Amino acid sequence: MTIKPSVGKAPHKDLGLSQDNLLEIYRLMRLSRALSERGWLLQRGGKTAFMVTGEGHEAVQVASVCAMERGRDTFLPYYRDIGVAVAAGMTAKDVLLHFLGRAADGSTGGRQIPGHYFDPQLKIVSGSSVVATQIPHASGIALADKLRGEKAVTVCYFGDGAASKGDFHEGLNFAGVHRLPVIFICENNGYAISVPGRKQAAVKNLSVRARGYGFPGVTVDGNDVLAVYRAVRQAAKRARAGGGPTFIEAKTYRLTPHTSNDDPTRYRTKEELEQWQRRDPIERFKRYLSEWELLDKATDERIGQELSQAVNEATRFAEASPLPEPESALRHVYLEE
Amino acid sequence: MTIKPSVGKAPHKDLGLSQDNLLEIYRLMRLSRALSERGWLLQRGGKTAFMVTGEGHEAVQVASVCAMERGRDTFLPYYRDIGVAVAAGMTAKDVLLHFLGRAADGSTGGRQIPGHYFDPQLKIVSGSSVVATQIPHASGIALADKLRGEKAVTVCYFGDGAASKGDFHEGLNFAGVHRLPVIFICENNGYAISVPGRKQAAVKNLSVRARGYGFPGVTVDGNDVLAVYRAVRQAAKRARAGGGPTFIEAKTYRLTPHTSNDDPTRYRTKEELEQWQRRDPIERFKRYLSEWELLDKATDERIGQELSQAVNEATRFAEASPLPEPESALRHVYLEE
Amino acid sequence: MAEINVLQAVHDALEEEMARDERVILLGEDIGVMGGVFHTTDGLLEKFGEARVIDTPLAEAAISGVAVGASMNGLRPVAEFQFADFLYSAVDQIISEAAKMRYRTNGVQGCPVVFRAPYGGGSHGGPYHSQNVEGLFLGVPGLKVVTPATPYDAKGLLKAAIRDEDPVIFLEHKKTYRLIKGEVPDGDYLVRIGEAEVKRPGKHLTVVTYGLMVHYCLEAAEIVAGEGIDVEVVDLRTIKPLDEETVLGSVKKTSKALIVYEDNLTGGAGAEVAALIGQHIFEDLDGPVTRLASPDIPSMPFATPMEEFAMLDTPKIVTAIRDLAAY
Amino acid sequence: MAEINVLQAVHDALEEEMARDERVILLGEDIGVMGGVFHTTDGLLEKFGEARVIDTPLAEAAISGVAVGASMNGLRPVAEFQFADFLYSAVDQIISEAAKMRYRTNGVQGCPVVFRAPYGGGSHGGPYHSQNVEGLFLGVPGLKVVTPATPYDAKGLLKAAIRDEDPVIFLEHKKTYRLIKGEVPDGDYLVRIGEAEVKRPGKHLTVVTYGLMVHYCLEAAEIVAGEGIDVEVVDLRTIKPLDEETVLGSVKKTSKALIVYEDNLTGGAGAEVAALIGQHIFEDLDGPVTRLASPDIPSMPFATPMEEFAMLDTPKIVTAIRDLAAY
Ligand SMILES: Cc1ncc(C[n+]2csc(CCOP(=O)(O)OP(=O)(O)O)c2C)c(N)n1
Ligand SMILES: Cc1ncc(C[n+]2csc(CCOP(=O)(O)OP(=O)(O)O)c2C)c(N)n1
Ligand SMILES: [Mg+2]
Ligand SMILES: [Mg+2]
Repeated sequence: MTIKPSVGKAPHKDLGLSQDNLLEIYRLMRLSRALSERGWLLQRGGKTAFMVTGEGHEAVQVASVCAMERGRDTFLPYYRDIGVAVAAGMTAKDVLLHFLGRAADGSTGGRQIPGHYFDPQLKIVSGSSVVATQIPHASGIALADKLRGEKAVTVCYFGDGAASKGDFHEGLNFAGVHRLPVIFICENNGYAISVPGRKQAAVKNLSVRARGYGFPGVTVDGNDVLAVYRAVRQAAKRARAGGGPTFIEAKTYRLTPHTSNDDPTRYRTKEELEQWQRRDPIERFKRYLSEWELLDKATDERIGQELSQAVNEATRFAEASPLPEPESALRHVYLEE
Repeated sequence: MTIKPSVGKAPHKDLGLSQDNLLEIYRLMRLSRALSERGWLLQRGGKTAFMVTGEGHEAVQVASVCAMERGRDTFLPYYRDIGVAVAAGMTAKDVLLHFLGRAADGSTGGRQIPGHYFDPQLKIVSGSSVVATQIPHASGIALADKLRGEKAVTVCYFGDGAASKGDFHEGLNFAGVHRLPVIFICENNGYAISVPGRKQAAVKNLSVRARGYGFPGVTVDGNDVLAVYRAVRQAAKRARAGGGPTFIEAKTYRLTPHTSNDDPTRYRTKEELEQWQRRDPIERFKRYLSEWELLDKATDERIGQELSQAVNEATRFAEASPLPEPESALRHVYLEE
Repeated sequence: MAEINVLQAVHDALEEEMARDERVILLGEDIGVMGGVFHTTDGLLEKFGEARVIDTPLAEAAISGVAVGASMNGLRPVAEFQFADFLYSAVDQIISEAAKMRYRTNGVQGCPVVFRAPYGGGSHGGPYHSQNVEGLFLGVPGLKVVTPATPYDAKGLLKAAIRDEDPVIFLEHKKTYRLIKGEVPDGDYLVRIGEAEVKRPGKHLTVVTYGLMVHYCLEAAEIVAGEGIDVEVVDLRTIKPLDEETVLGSVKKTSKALIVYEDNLTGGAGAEVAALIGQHIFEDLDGPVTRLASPDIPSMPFATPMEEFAMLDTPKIVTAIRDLAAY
Repeated sequence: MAEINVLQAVHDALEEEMARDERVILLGEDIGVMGGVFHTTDGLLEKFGEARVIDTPLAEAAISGVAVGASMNGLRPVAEFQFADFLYSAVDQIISEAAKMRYRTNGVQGCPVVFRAPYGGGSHGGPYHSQNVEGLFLGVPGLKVVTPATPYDAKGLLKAAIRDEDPVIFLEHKKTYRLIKGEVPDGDYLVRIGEAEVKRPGKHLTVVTYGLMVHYCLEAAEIVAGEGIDVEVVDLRTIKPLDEETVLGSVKKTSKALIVYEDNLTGGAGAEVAALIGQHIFEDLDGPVTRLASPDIPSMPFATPMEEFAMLDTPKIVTAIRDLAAY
């Protein structure tokens, strides 16, 4: 495929995005991907007992964070949100230490399984493995910001399965009643493990549910960086201006097994997977960048090299980093005086 | 006020309702009211430690049941649904035995506080005092009917407060996914104890939520017998034909304290109460019946006398009926062999 | 010094803490305009405004989950469950989230939420307004569970709970609200979480108890005192973490332990106390560690004869004391 | 007779009961096309169809609440929680509804639901895929709680649970699924709920345990047998209702009791067992009723050194046996 340069006004210009901005997004998406891929290698190589990653979800994860004010706004990722974590500022080392359950893992100190990102400095909130419990937390965080008159916005991520949980309903309803500055982003990849969307809900778009809570809901192409960015930026503007919550449903697809314990061939066809592989958000964004002549081959290769170097270095660093002490399992049940 | 007879085709004729049908509804509404009023008297007189009743909700409670096939269809009342209980077939004696916590109380044997109606013969399902837990039960009951190919429909009742609970969301979503023969009726009286609708949800009509579950939702005047009847009958028809669930929101008002522990003057104005007293569903239906010359004064008085006699007799009966044995508290934790 | 009841003590603790620390907010059903169904929050909406006294939707997972979130963003939420019986739908937020927050973040993220709930039987509340729920949380590391019996303890412990950096389940026995009056100092004071108190010293037998039963046990102790049985009554006050030192110290002295709790017998706090005593001071025991509790029924029935049969009372405690004393 | 593992035993019990009784249906996440994340329902969708093997939305309150409703309308639902760690949001439906149904209807309405859940630690699942949840239900009258350790017991008890007229929490230790193999008769058989079993007779000391720990305790017993300590291992199999007779009978004989459970120490099943022994056969005891359990931390940490530290194992049990035997 040869890429023809596009002409006219570029869509990203409408969004006020510079080449640097776009390349940052691209780089973060690729970092997310590179870390995910490393995660699988490590797990298969017996270096960690579990893996969950985000291949296919990079557009929604990274573009949504980049549409926010990092440092001011708060992010509640779920286990699939490695892209959120790195876009919000976690480094390759942070992620690798977490993947390998090292003592220096800043997310959990090796206590949680991989996929549980946390960094209070970066305003990344700790989550559990329990689906949807973070949704009321997001409302509570936004409530606190609102109470103090801070112009911060909270972004809460979850999957399509999570939208079936009571916590989803109660959390969104609370946000609606209090017009809280919060954005709910549903990464709808069509499956909750093996359960397809039609067994999860009898609606085409989960975003219709927002109406039942008195705030807008939109469905966007979750593999389209600019569509996600646009929707999130608009939601952030509304929220920051006191306009209340927005529910954004980003349709996407998981290109990998659910976790290292899963075999997706039991419930998804090869054809379906291939169809979505052709819509890979990174490839697609790269094409966009090329078409608008924002990314040449040399730059792309340089990015790739930098990233693989960073990931390799982080892997070495994490592998050399000590595991937690056995007895440290007893610590931090309560505040230590 | 003098009542002018109406002319033209009567609205109830469109619904296929005969004079007998209408008078049955009227009588049941008044029975519900009479029992409610007796309940307060008994509670204030120290004959029972608790009371919760349904004054103001009689139209939605009674008309909805009368739109169903009694004996075939299943009802899940909540604590306010004395009208559902009597319309489904509970007698004044049944209710009084329950109010007074007698051993012969068929609903609970004196185990639950008043307001917890149960009769398996009448297909009235046992409920707890926990708001909204009955909603998934309704879906489960309908699932069983559907599985067996029975053409039965399940009707589930709850308040506006209940629509905020996770169980509401999970129960309705399940029903939507499986297109179950179930009707969800929300008796929206504008308050959950003291909490007004605007603090409960940021929407005008809770019925919009049905769209999020893939089935129709309608809002009706809950004090209008025929409006309720029409909506429920249509929903029952759809359900019985395999068309799936309907959510019916019936706007109404509670004319009494929430329960015997409540003082509504703390949170509702006299004016608001008076406004709704003027919309009393029983008075309103009586006016309708008079206008269409279906109820004359003599009949009305006879109904009143019969009801008060029945309630008096039931009260005497229940008062004379023994309380449960102390040690019987230990029974029925598990099936007794 | 003023004599107030437990209701007032809870109210005053909330009011004082809200005045002292603007990070304290209240969340619950009917706690605003209405002042709570038991009136523990009377006047607080007027005083502190809608932003800090929040009448929530009827949604216990939201009440608790929003509180958890707010606590992670600098507030000190006090979440009220209208009745303890209705906190079951918040158990996921409490056990999966609040209790595990500090642990899963390797000590970095605290979750300073107080979960308040009126609990307990004997008020004709039937199965769903009478339950003892403390057994549910006893086995959940990361939580503290507080069960005061007196106005002094209720006020001092609630203030301590609000200032605690970790999540606290604060259980108020409904029946003590108006029934139990006592002196409370005028100024600010705290009662430390995790410390039991000997409410009555005695030589012959230790009764370990908490909540409403403290008062029944004290009554019972007076009755048997006339018979020459000198009972020591230990009020646990906090049932998690348990004050092993005070409990074991007392039983070491008296050599006999009766554990009295209103919860149903099996699996409640009494089992843990009995297990601790039986393991750690086996040699000091002069009689079996005995439990007196409600029967193993799902909850209090409504009708008075059954409720009275199921509920512990002073005569039942007196009998149990006599039996153990005679061992 | 065939040798199968626990996974297969669970699978076969489900399959046979579904074939035997068309009222039996399964509800859960990923139990259909996928056959369950542990494959306990492999092939059942194909065999019994979508109407009876229901892949539910991701909603544990619905899974349990729909099961409760269906059970009141003539079905025998088996509700699966993907991991026990995720049943907390179903606790309201289980405790408020299922457990109290029969009681609140004065015996008229049963609620024959089986709530299945894989539980337990030692499989690198971290805090949310390792929990022991049995302590939560131990104090809830109206429920039965079953915790099999072997394929024979798993199959026989699951079949009994499905035929039981009351709600049963059926806990399958994940680590036994593939690890534990054993003989199972060919035809239909049941193991009665509420009956413990002496898995190894012995004279000097009773170990009371259940679940995965049964196997570790049996191993430990063999090890100390070489030192002349003859251990009796009682497998509770059902922890609610507890088989007091078997437990007390064994300890009466051996005079010493060690209770081994994987749950964290405080508040678990071990507390109840200890309390029962300490109260009812006080005079027969020749040593303190001792508990060996996991430490009081909110759940298993992920990293191997911490997980191994937190998890019970055979050497730890051996040490505890030696200590008590030497008492
Ligand atoms: C409450 C709860 N139930 C079940 C699980 C097990 N589980 C983990 S992820 C998952 C599917 C989640 O699907 P979705 O929300 O669509 O997110 P995705 O993994 O597709 O990104 C399930 C069932 C869980 N973690 N929490
Ligand atoms: C889960 C739960 N939370 C709280 C309560 C206490 N409570 C009983 S009724 C009620 C209000 C219910 O309001 P609504 O659903 O609107 O019904 P209404 O009483 O107005 O008919 C509350 C908060 C309860 N019973 N269950
Ligand atoms: Mg998904
Ligand atoms: Mg209402």
